[in-house]
Amino acid sequence: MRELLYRHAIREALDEELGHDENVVLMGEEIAQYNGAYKVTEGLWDKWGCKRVVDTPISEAGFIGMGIGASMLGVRPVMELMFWSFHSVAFDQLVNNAANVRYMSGGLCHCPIVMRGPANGGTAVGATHSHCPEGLFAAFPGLKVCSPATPADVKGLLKTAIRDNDPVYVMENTLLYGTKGPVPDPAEGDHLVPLGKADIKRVGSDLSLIAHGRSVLRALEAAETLQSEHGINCEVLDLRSIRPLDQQAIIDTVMKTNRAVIVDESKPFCGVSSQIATLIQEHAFDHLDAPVKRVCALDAPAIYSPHIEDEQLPNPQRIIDQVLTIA
Amino acid sequence: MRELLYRHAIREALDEELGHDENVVLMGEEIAQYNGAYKVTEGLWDKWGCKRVVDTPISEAGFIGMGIGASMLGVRPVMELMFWSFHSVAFDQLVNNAANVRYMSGGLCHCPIVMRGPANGGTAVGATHSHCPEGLFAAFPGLKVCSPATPADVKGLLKTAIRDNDPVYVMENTLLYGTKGPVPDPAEGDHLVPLGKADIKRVGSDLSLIAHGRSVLRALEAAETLQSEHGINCEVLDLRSIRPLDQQAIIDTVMKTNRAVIVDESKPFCGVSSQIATLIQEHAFDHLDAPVKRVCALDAPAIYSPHIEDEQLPNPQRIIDQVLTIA
Amino acid sequence: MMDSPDSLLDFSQSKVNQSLTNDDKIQLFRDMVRIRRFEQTALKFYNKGMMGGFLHLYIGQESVAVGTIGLCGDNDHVITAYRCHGHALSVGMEMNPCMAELFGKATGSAKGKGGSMHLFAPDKNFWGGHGIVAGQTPLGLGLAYGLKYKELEGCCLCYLGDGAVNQGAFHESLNLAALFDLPVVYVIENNGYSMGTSQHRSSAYKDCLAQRADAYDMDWDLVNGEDLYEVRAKAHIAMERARKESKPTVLEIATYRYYGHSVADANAKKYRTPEEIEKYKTYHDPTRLWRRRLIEESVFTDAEADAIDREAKLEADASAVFAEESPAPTVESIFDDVYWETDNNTEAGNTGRHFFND
Amino acid sequence: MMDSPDSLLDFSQSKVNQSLTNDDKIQLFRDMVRIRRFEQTALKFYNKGMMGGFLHLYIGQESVAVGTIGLCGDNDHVITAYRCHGHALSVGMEMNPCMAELFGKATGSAKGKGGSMHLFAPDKNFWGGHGIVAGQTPLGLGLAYGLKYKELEGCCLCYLGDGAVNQGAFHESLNLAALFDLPVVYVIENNGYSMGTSQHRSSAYKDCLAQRADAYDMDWDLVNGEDLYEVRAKAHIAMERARKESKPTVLEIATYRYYGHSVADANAKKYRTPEEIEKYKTYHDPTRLWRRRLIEESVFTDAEADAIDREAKLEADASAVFAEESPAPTVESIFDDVYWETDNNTEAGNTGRHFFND
Ligand SMILES: Cc1ncc(C[n+]2csc(CCOP(=O)(O)OP(=O)(O)O)c2C)c(N)n1
Ligand SMILES: Cc1ncc(C[n+]2csc(CCOP(=O)(O)OP(=O)(O)O)c2C)c(N)n1
Ligand SMILES: [Mg+2]
Ligand SMILES: [Mg+2]
Repeated sequence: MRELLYRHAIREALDEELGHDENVVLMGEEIAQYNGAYKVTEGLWDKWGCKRVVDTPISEAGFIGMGIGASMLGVRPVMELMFWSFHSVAFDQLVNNAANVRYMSGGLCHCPIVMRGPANGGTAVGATHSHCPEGLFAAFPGLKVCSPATPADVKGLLKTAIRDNDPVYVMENTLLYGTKGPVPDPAEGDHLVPLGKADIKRVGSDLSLIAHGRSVLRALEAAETLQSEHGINCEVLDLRSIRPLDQQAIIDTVMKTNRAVIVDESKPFCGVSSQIATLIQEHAFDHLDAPVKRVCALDAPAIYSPHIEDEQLPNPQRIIDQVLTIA
Repeated sequence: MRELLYRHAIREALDEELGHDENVVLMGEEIAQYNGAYKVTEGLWDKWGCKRVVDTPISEAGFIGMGIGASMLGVRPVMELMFWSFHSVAFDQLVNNAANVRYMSGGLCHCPIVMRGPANGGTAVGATHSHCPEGLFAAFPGLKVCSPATPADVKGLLKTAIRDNDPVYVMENTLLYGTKGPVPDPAEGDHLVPLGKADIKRVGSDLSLIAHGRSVLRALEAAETLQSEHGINCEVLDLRSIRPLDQQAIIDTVMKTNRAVIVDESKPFCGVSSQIATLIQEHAFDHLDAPVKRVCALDAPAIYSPHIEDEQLPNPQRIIDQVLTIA
Repeated sequence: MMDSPDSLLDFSQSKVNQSLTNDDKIQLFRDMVRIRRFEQTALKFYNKGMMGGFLHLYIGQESVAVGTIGLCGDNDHVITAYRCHGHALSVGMEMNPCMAELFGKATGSAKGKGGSMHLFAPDKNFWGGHGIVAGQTPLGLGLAYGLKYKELEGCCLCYLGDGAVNQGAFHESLNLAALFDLPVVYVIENNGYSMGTSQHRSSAYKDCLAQRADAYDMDWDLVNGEDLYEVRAKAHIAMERARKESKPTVLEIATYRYYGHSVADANAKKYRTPEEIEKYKTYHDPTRLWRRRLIEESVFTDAEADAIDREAKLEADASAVFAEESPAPTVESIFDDVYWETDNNTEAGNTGRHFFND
Repeated sequence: MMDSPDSLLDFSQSKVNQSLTNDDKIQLFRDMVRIRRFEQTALKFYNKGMMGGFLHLYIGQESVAVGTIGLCGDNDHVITAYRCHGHALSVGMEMNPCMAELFGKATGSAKGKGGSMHLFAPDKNFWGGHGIVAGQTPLGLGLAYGLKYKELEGCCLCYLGDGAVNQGAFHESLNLAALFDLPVVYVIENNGYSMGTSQHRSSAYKDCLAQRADAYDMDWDLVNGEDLYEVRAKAHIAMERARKESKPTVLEIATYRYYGHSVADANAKKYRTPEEIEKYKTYHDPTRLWRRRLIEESVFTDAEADAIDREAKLEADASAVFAEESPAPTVESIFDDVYWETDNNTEAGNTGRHFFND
């Protein structure tokens, strides 16, 4: 299969959906003339013009709310947050208007909007720019959240998100933009990955590593070392989508391995990891041979120093250490 | 002991702290001349005047950020959010500036600020006005969060919060404002309740109900019925403070009863309940005779209809039903 | 808040008013009266404990919704804040679903999910009813964006209060509206107070609040809300600017509310003097003034006006009966209307877990 | 962005400039040159991969920080956005802790926790360095609030970019500043671009951005940033207004940055023509113009100016050596500086669990 960069897989998804539906419009800061702060939208303004690819001022509350309003009229905006971290200035629009307008109207309004952008640490941009808010948003019924780890998944999930009739928040990762992977050829038909379907990225028998986003790659790395150095054969389950969540896949892998470590780059307190751990202990209680363990960001604001930043994140060594406490 | 209304216990705390430290200043919408939307601050503007008790425009991001800035200079603002739900328009100030400024400055700045107001459902004000964001904020290291259930606790925790040198977010409850309870007389000395100390509100042996805020009262109600109708003797642990968290008290009660149900008015996905469940299964794994169960808000935006709103919340019947699944 | 001299201009001669037939004028009266009667009935049942939460009454401000929304065509859209009954009725919503919504019943316009602050009728181009102050202002922008995107000649009327102008989202919206040339008309319904706070205690301004548009090189105007002709004349100009030139406007309409901020407002008579309230009711009431005007113009008689009023009252009473007799929503319905995909039972709606209790 | 004619007024004769001694004038030159040399060195090491994240260079804008902060007294405070090196050095921070912070070292001003966007020196009344666009604007307001609360005669200088004016928090701050009469001076450093977006593509405005203050009945002024005398003269007026009358001001200072938005800005030479950049460097560079002016005024000679420049370069080089040789923070230190109470090992800091790994 042809290989694409993660960023180009996103671009291809956007390009295809711009072609697929004339109501799809991209908006965000620097996405048009500048080609995107991370070059994700490169060339799309040239190709699709000012109506379909729109630069906005630095007014996230304003333009995201604008997108939500437009979506109620049938436009299908795909909004870029240059960093998902900037959700904080648009939070009301993100968690009240997008999440609740369908409900508060008794189902009369709908809000087919996508918000996307990178949400990750690891690039030494400090506490305000390194938020991983997947759990924050998935906590709001009405919203959907996904966090793709590979080029194929990001393309397929993003396309699905754009066609979904609910608000979907797609969390990418600046450190993944430059990674490569196989992506099905468009000639073979639309590549769509459903929301709510996890994916076993490595089959194993001894312990389940459950992760999403870039943590999947780090879990895979850790799994290889655990196999070769400790003879522990880990299964790696990539959640891909946080809400809807493939709970069955989680329970299945734990029933098989009887041990789970959750790898989650967000903070531990009330993070996605805590939700998964809760579900596992609830639905696979009798199958657990050890407590569910977690490897999250070290519980402090994101440090800048590039010398130790990676130590704050769930890196392979930290995963291995945690696995060894229960395997 | 004398009895006070919850709202008057808050007022007494504010009044005492205004007297205790000339840097304490109250700010918020309608708190001064109007006496507070919920009459919590009644009489304080009359007594302390315009300098110490300040009405603000409807600009939560602006005035909360202003409070944070002032706190860096040594003012000790106690900011009222008329509803905690309005956090959404001030989120950046709340989770970036207040939570991170100490960290990003390497400990050079500090931010002795209190944000307080009601955070609850149950009053038929709909999805945008019924958020329970304790877990949302406790997820951010740098912040402290508490959620007092009784007049004595709210007074003692609020006073402690005002004297604490970190940002503390105090989540009250409009449905508790009118409840009464014993509060120590100021003549007996400062009534301070430490952050990070849970409180056993009912001693029991069969199962632990772990709750905070108004859910404590509902858990107590359920416990009485469980005792009288089912012979199940529940212990009720009131967390009081969400971060710092009295983890030891949680583990202790579970080690004693071997069964836990968490009662939490916030949404289930990544809520405080999921964090507590995760901690219990991790630290009391061998002591659990059944999975930890949760009773949270039914997982949809808060419904308006006063006819069924209480069904969406963790009411005693829902608690009892859940307890009976594992006891 | 109003303390305006009699208008120097006679807006009855504006083109948009000249074209009004007598029937049209009577209909405008009926529209205002229906709002008032609807709300008086609502108030009665709120006080009987039949509703939850808040009830923000629009009484005194009727000319704003009626005057502006009366100018709407097929491609014009409306969105407002929580004080939304007037707008809901003006766009043509029936009293029954509105009243039932206030009662929290399954027959309500939002099935009892939204309540008084969240009346919606997208089929009538009405997009709510929103509870977060100024939270609707970017949504209104988006409706205008949608119109422009779809190349429809229309506009969006987006209402907000005098207190709401101090929310950042509103300013971001103004900049975007002007920068993108969007067909939105922001209508500041200036009733002089945000809860208990008078305009001068909440806003810094030079001459008026609409002037904030100046900074964005945007048109704006001040309107005397007691005069329905003036409201229509000036709103028409702004709406035509939006429709024809795709340019935004801020209109500030001076008006007044008779009741407290919401019915729960315990201080309604403390931060405003009884004289102030009385003065407005007596000299500036837009419904009363319109009625007097139509009688002067011999459009209808006193008796005919009374009949319209009675009819409105009966309609409101009937809506309360309808609401009272309607069933409450079921507990199961709590999980409806969260996701389009689960509501419509699609493959997406059936993939993965969407709700997380137990 | 600048395309200003020569000033018609000679601001060298303003009182605040007349009182400058030759040494003062030379110090201002040194301050500007030190910023430039510091950043050139930083750029070199950034390109060598010695730093993480962003590096937002201030080169071209030095007159703004130096001209305004040079007027600060004991009770004047400073806060700015992420493009903060110029302000940090202007308030008197040493190059060593600044450079070490950029290198992410434990000897950095924020112990390597903040990085380039987050230089802080509260002991010098400098409150950062903030990364969220306009997020610092309410904080600046709060510093002014604190001054007023403590009845100190001072002001807060709060800087923001031309793109930042479109954030709602800034507008809320303007209203509050005017409403509460707070001694804050908002300085819009208008370098013509927010990342790759020119002013006219991001902002709707009439004559200029500072004019937005008008809506709040607040004073404002436009300043030609190439002329240090003008910057000082106009900033002085605003600062005195704050100190003496407790009134806010918005100053918009026209300036320019030579480099990209940050060093990572791949398009720095696409959205601006090379001619535009060259023109500014040649004709409008504030440091070069100041140097020429001081030579004209016989304050110093070319050779003396060169010596100052050399000295600054040496100082910057030395700071890089210091930074390079400094230790990185330890992993354990990640948990310091989160809570005052845990840092200070108080009873509160020891009650309950504060951190939640494992
Ligand atoms: C962000 C936010 N802050 C505060 C409130 C509480 N609140 C509701 S209405 C209101 C006053 C608004 O006044 P105004 O904008 O003048 O509108 P009016 O009520 O007069 O129609 C306040 C403070 C809210 N709903 N949302
Ligand atoms: C809320 C928010 N949105 C977006 C960004 C990303 N960003 C950082 S700087 C910048 C441009 C700001 O331009 P301007 O205000 O003119 O300041 P300058 O960089 O020119 O000094 C953007 C879009 C951010 N940091 N915060
Ligand atoms: Mg008002
Ligand atoms: Mg700029």
